[in-house]
Amino acid sequence: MGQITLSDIQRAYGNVKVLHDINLDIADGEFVVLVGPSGCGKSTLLRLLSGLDKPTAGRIEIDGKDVTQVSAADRGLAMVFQSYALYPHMSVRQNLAFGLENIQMPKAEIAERITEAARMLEITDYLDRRPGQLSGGQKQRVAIGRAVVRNPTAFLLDEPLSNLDAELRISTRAEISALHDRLKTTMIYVTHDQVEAMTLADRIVVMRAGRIEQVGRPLDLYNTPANLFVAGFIGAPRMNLLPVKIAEAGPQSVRVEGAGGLSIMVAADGSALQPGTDATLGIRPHDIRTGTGGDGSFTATVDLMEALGPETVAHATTDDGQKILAVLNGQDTTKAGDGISFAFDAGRTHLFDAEGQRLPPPRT
Amino acid sequence: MGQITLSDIQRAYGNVKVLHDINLDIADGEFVVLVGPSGCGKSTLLRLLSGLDKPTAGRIEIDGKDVTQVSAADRGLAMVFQSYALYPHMSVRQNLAFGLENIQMPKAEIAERITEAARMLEITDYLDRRPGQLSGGQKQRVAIGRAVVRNPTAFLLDEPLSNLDAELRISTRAEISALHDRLKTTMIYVTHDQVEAMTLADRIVVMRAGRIEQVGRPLDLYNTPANLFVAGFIGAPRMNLLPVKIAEAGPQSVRVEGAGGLSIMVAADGSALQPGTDATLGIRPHDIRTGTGGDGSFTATVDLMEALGPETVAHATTDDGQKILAVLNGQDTTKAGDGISFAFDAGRTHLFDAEGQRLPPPRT
Amino acid sequence: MSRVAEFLTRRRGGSGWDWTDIFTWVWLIAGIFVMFGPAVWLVLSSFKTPAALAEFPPTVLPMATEQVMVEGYDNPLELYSVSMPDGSEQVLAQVRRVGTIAQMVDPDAPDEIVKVNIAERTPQRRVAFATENYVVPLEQNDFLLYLRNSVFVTVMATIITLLTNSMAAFALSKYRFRGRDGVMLLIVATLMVPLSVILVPLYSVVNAVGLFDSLWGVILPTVATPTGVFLLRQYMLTIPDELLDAARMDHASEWQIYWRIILPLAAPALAVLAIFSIVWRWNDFLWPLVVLSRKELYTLQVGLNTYAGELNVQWHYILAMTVVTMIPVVLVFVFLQRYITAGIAGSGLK
Amino acid sequence: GDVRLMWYSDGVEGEVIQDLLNRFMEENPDINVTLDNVAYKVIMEQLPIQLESGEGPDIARVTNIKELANHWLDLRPLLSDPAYWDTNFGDQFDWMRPDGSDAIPGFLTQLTLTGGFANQTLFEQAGVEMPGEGATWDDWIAASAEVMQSQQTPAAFAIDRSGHRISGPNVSYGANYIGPDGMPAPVDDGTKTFATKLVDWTNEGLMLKDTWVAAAGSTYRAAADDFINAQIPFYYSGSWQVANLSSKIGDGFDWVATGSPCGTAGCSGLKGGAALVAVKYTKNQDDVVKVMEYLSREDVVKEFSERTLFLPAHKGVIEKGGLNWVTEDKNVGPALDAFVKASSETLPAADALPAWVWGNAYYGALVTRISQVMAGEMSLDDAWVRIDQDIADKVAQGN
Amino acid sequence: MATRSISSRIGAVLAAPVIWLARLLNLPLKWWQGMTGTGGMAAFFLAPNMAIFGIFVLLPLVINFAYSMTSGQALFLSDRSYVGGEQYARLMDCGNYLDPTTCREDLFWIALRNTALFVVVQVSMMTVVAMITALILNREIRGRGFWRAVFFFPVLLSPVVVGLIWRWILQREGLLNFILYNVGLEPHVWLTDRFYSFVATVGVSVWAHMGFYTLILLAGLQAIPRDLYEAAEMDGTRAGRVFWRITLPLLMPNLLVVIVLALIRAVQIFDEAYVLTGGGPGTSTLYLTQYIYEVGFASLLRNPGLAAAASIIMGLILVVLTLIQLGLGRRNEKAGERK
Ligand SMILES: Nc1ncnc2c1ncn2[C@@H]1O[C@H](COP(=O)(O)OP(=O)(O)OP(=O)(O)O)[C@@H](O)[C@H]1O
Ligand SMILES: Nc1ncnc2c1ncn2[C@@H]1O[C@H](COP(=O)(O)OP(=O)(O)OP(=O)(O)O)[C@@H](O)[C@H]1O
Ligand SMILES: [Mg+2]
Ligand SMILES: [Mg+2]
Repeated sequence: MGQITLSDIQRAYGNVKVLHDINLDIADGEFVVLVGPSGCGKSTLLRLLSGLDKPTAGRIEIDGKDVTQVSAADRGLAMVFQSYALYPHMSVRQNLAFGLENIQMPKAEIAERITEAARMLEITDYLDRRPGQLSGGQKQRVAIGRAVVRNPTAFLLDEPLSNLDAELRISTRAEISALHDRLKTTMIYVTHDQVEAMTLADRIVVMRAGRIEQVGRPLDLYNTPANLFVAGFIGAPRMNLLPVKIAEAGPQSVRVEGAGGLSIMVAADGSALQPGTDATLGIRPHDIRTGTGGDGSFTATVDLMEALGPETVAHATTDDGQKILAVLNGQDTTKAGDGISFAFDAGRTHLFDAEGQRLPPPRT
Repeated sequence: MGQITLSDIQRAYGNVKVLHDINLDIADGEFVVLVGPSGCGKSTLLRLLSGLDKPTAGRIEIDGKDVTQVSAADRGLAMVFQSYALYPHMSVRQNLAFGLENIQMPKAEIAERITEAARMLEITDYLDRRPGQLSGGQKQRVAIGRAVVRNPTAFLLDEPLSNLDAELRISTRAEISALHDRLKTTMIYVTHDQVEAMTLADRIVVMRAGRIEQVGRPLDLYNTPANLFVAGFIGAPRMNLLPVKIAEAGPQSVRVEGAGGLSIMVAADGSALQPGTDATLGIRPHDIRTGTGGDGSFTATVDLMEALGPETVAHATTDDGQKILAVLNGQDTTKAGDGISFAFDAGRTHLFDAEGQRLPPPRT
Repeated sequence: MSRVAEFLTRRRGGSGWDWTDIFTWVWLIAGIFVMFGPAVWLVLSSFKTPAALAEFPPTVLPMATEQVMVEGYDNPLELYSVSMPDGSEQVLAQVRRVGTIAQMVDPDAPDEIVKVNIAERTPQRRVAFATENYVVPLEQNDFLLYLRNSVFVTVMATIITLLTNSMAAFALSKYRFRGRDGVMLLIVATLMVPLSVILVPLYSVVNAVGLFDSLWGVILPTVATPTGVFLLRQYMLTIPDELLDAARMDHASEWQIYWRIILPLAAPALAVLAIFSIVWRWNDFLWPLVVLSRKELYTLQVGLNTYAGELNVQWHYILAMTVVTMIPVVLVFVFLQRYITAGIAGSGLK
Repeated sequence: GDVRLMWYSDGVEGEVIQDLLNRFMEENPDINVTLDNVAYKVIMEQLPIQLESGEGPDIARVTNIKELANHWLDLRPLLSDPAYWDTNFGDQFDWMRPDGSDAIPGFLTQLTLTGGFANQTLFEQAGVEMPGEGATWDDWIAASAEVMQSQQTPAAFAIDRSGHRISGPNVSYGANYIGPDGMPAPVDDGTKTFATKLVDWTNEGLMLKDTWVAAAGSTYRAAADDFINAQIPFYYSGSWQVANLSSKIGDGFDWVATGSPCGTAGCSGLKGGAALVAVKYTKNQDDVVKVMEYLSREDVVKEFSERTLFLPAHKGVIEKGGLNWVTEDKNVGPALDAFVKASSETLPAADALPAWVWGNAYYGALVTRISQVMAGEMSLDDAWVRIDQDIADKVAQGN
Repeated sequence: MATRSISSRIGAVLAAPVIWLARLLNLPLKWWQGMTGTGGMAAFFLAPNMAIFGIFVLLPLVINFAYSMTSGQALFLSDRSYVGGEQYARLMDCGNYLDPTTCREDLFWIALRNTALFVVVQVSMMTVVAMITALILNREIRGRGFWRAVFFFPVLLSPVVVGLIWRWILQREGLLNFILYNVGLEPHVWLTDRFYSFVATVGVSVWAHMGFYTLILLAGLQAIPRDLYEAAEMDGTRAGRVFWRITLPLLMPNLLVVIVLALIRAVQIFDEAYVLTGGGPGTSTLYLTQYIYEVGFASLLRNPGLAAAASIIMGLILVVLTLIQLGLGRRNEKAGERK
């Protein structure tokens, strides 16, 4: 069981408020990913959940019981610390066993679980080393292992894969995903990796400066970000945001106009808008293609082409000085300084009002 | 100046050899990225370069001078530690100033550099905090800042962006890149992030278990990985590797056959090969498209579709049990269990012999 | 030889002798002379006879005048080297001395007595260890009994000290509770008063709780050392709180945290305190002296210190017994000091 | 039953007494005497505490017998022959019982007498005649100074740093510490005379600085080592040094005991000693009495003295003479005999001191202040004022 | 290697019963923790120490305070007469506080002055010397255990023996003069010289206790994370600056222990100095504890009341000094607390 409710949680360090009125419901067995800029309060939130820290105000419930004042040891959660926090005087094996010994698990079962976790995290060879003798990634895997061997009500994972190489990260991610499928344990997961967030999460919580900006399923966040912040934060490279003016606004569609003769009709409920007001048009770099003949198009000069292998990120500046990112499939041979034309479809754009809020979908 | 030569470098901890005969030449001003699986010896190599650790055997030269026995302080390099290693008793500002005060830089200039670095790393607001009051990502930025404010012969950076969120990571990456363009300082950079490696590196060094597997320009590594390890390691998701048999082998082309009637003619110099021997055919997930009608094609059953937003990763199993990854553009609606057909072009495949070495290009 | 050269030229960082290396070795060598020299001299002195101890100027090695058996004399005679009137040096044995004139014989020609002014003769001396300084006290006293008592007191006191002090230090360094600073202050403030000053009040307390003339009366008053609490607490402050957090997440009770995390990580400080406690309890003299009145309960220090009289102190015995009682603590030190090694608390963190 | 005997040693007396007790136990198999050998410090610091709380050993060898007099057991009603004790030890009972009492608390195991030692060999080498019978302090110091000149010794003489040690000479110059009311009298001319001499001698470099100047308060310092090493031709200490000198000087030089040099009023030393006393709180009076009677037997006292080279306090033993000192050193016998002889020359003012409660207050003040004068920290005149005040403070405190 | 395994085996055997006990304790303690929360645990951890401490340290101190209000020679409080602040008045009775000779208890003031001087010189010297030694022993030198033993050795000696050895070395015909004479230098009578006697008491007490503080500092030094030194090295920091800016601040909690303990021990200087100089020449090395000792215990007419009063005054001075120390240390100590 691991149904968690946060009500009006606040946390301040001295005068500095780092969490403001956090409200969040996490269903039993749900996989929730917390994302947000560095320093926005993700780790702090996790510490409050774990019981290591107490909120300055608000209530935390687990499975309907108020646990706000319950100590960490009694909440029955497991945590992977961003700083690892391995016991430096114990071998890897002892690090893994410690939590199990504390709940008087039989020796044989402990050994079994450790073997299993070690296999899964590829640390079997290091079981008898001390943390001081491990590389950064190895330590991180031990830290994950320490949580995994337990059978907690919920997992709290703070950037658990940040120091792993791509391959290991993918396989570990898969293991965590499999673990979740198998155990159906609630997981709360902090990450900076978009791919992890997108692939693992049942729901993603986007935070900024101690507040929750949006909560939703990964593709919903990607496809319909609620505001400019989420739009910019979810999706890499970040969405292009073009300043536009409302030209016409109706309940079914809105037409916006921008620099360089740009004029686009977007399907959205613009009934609350006044023509002539400012707005922002968002287009994801992946939704821009080279060539002409889309709902919108423009020419630009390439500043930089970043070849990633399967795709190439084009950094360009439009003729009226707007910086544009576009992701082009394959390896493009355009060079910096070349002219290039881009096109995009109106259906892939996102429109935000002057306050940065996404326009509601067209009325039906 | 920062021309670095490593000759026959070895390093052992007790009986455990973690670096075997490393030979590497790094040109002045070059941006070299070290990649490799967790625990392969990247941090160790960086420590040897820095002078904090001494090799058990071999020679390190900087600008032609043998510095193998020169202490770290006298090598004039700057390093970002994987563990941050911030001075816990100093404020962020003092952390940044410390190295500069050591070289008796005038106060005004120190202040200026700190302001500049803080702006670039977005830590201006935290300059008067102690490390203990910072979040993980903030700490990491301070660690970067500490190296950046100096004017070293070369930078050594150990996973400097691992704890940053996507947006900040991109901007910091861009800053590092700009810094490199401006200062033309040699940079040696460890990362697990493929995008970082591909976009930043002049050359990438791929390491495995204490050895260098391949050194080359990013796209060369991506397009012509020298062996199976590099092929699997560079590029995310990892390349699909299909077991095949050599059917015909000539100096211009090689025909291989695999399960399910697969038969592909690959342009390569197969003159050293015997028909009938084992080989491996590699196809990157990005080079597989849905549909039929390529040089090769097969049908498969979808196990899992991972929607990343701009693209979708399809995990599938071919009819003869081979696991296949394919990256499909956009958001695909195929569901797990559905059948799907894939196609690919022979020109985008990679052929490796029984020893895992890439076949040489066709003779001309 | 090359090993020695390598040993002597080994430096930090590996390249060149910098001033710190030179300073280090100067300091260490000076340490040998200044710190160790007097101690070595003490050991050597413990083998001197009372007369040699009182001698001015002192000799470094214990010396005794050489003796020979000379035909015709019942007792061995002492040998002197004598500068003869003709300017030559000769070794003669002294038969007797009357005033400033010594009567001497040539050991090879025992019949002829030579009269020598005592200013002309210097004793022939050689190194001789007065082992009786050790043998006599050890035979006279119930050495084994005292040893047993001392060991009991030292071991019990040290265990209790380590346990109670580390518990208190844990609470004072890792918990925030009201009055924490007050308790800390109280503890440090009581470091102030020397035992000799509160001897009588302490005696009345010990008497009142019925511990007079019992080894526990020696042990208990010493174990709550403010020093230990203070020392451990300050060290524990350097242990990162994250490790405690991790243990709490691992379902560890506070006791387990103390026991399995804090204690091992505070090992260097515990070793220091253990060394101190052992040295102190082992060498305690004044307090056991006051509390213990029956010989069966004497500790070594009390038992072996009977050589300090009112008007005379038999230093030769005291020195010898100092050396004897020192041996076990030196061994303990050598055993425990290796725990004062690199603190590892930070290596579990990122 | 069990009898516990607390004992400290300056030399071999611990072994000797153990021997004697072993013999006693053979004779009395039902009595088990345990000898608790302790440091002198125990006697001084622990025993008083124990006694005040009504505990302690059954018998103890003590030096601060007068202060603790209330704790001693009166043996008089228990002894089979109190008269024997009165005759032989009677002179010193006042030293160990409250003023005005007629109790018999115990007896002196050792009588001590302050007195001088001279390095005969040094005198001979210098060709200086040793002052004879009736020589004054001035004579002795003058002669020693001559030796010092000729033999290049660092100083001419030394006196132990102790108020007790200079009290004999003070009395020789007419001092009397005890006022008519039995309370301390102000420092008188006798004391001043000798103290002034001492200060002068120190300033002139005749008296060894290392003992008096180089310490503060009432710290005890003996100069025996300097005498042993022939650094000073003349040394004023006491009879208890005989065994010590004998063992450490060995054949180094010849030395003699000179008795106390004379002052204007006489040639007095000061008596003292350690007593064996029974403790009031004993639960085993009968056996204690048996032990005490045994140890005070004439033959036992004699043997004890002969073997320890201590002066006996037993009148019978002294008067019979003929003590057979157990030593090979030819200097010892004459020295001890000299002390025995000198013990009859003490002046009444000196003899009154051991039984006087305020003696120690006087001694302490003297040594503290005089050495301050020697160190140049105050003038003699200031010192007299301070001494009187120090003593007055003690008296005020003690009542 | 072999010795290590043997010694660790001995350690294991010794530890076994304790470990067993610790296990046994866990269950009831868990229950207690459940009942009272972590706050209750703090009480639990403090309790044993504070109980013993209260009975055997605090209580006697209180009784000692009561003593200071009484007079007479009787040892036990019940037999003594109450005099209120008279003893304090006697100590404080001074014509001019700057001139001890005008005070009724001139020796007390002299001792106080000497002690103050001694403390200042000795504590600073002790801290510096112990620090240098700890820094040196913290380096990677061969035979570290041996060197540690060398510097620790004097701590094992009783103060009386320490005083004695050094008196033999320093006295007129002592070892030092003998050596000086033999190398052709002028011998000197050290212990009858006011200045040298003072220096000798300082030097000898530093000699005797240095190992103690060195060990504390050594443990503290070893606890400073290595990576900080590496970072400093990468920052091109000179050795001196590493010490001032990294080592010293991070060592602060332990340095505080050293300074406070050294201070307290310096104020309590007694045995070594007593045996070495006996407080002389004159009263130039007469320190407070010797004064208290003589007044209260050594002289045959003791005055425990006055001694108690003097000790209370001494304690008060120490408390004030320590408070200042702790106050100063507090700021830096926070810095040492690693997050
Ligand atoms: N002190 C040590 N003793 C023994 N082995 C060690 C020690 N330090 C590191 N190693 C081992 O050396 C190998 C290389 O470590 P290194 O830190 O260089 O890896 P890395 O490539 O930086 O890995 P990561 O990406 O996880 O940081 C690892 O397998 C590690 O376990
Ligand atoms: N002890 C403290 N005192 C003051 N501020 C603090 C303290 N600890 C954290 N903070 C601040 O609280 C904010 C939230 O910190 P938190 O560690 O939760 O961030 P985060 O979201 O986990 O960031 P990151 O992704 O960088 O780890 C940060 O701005 C940090 O500087
Ligand atoms: Mg965080
Ligand atoms: Mg690494």
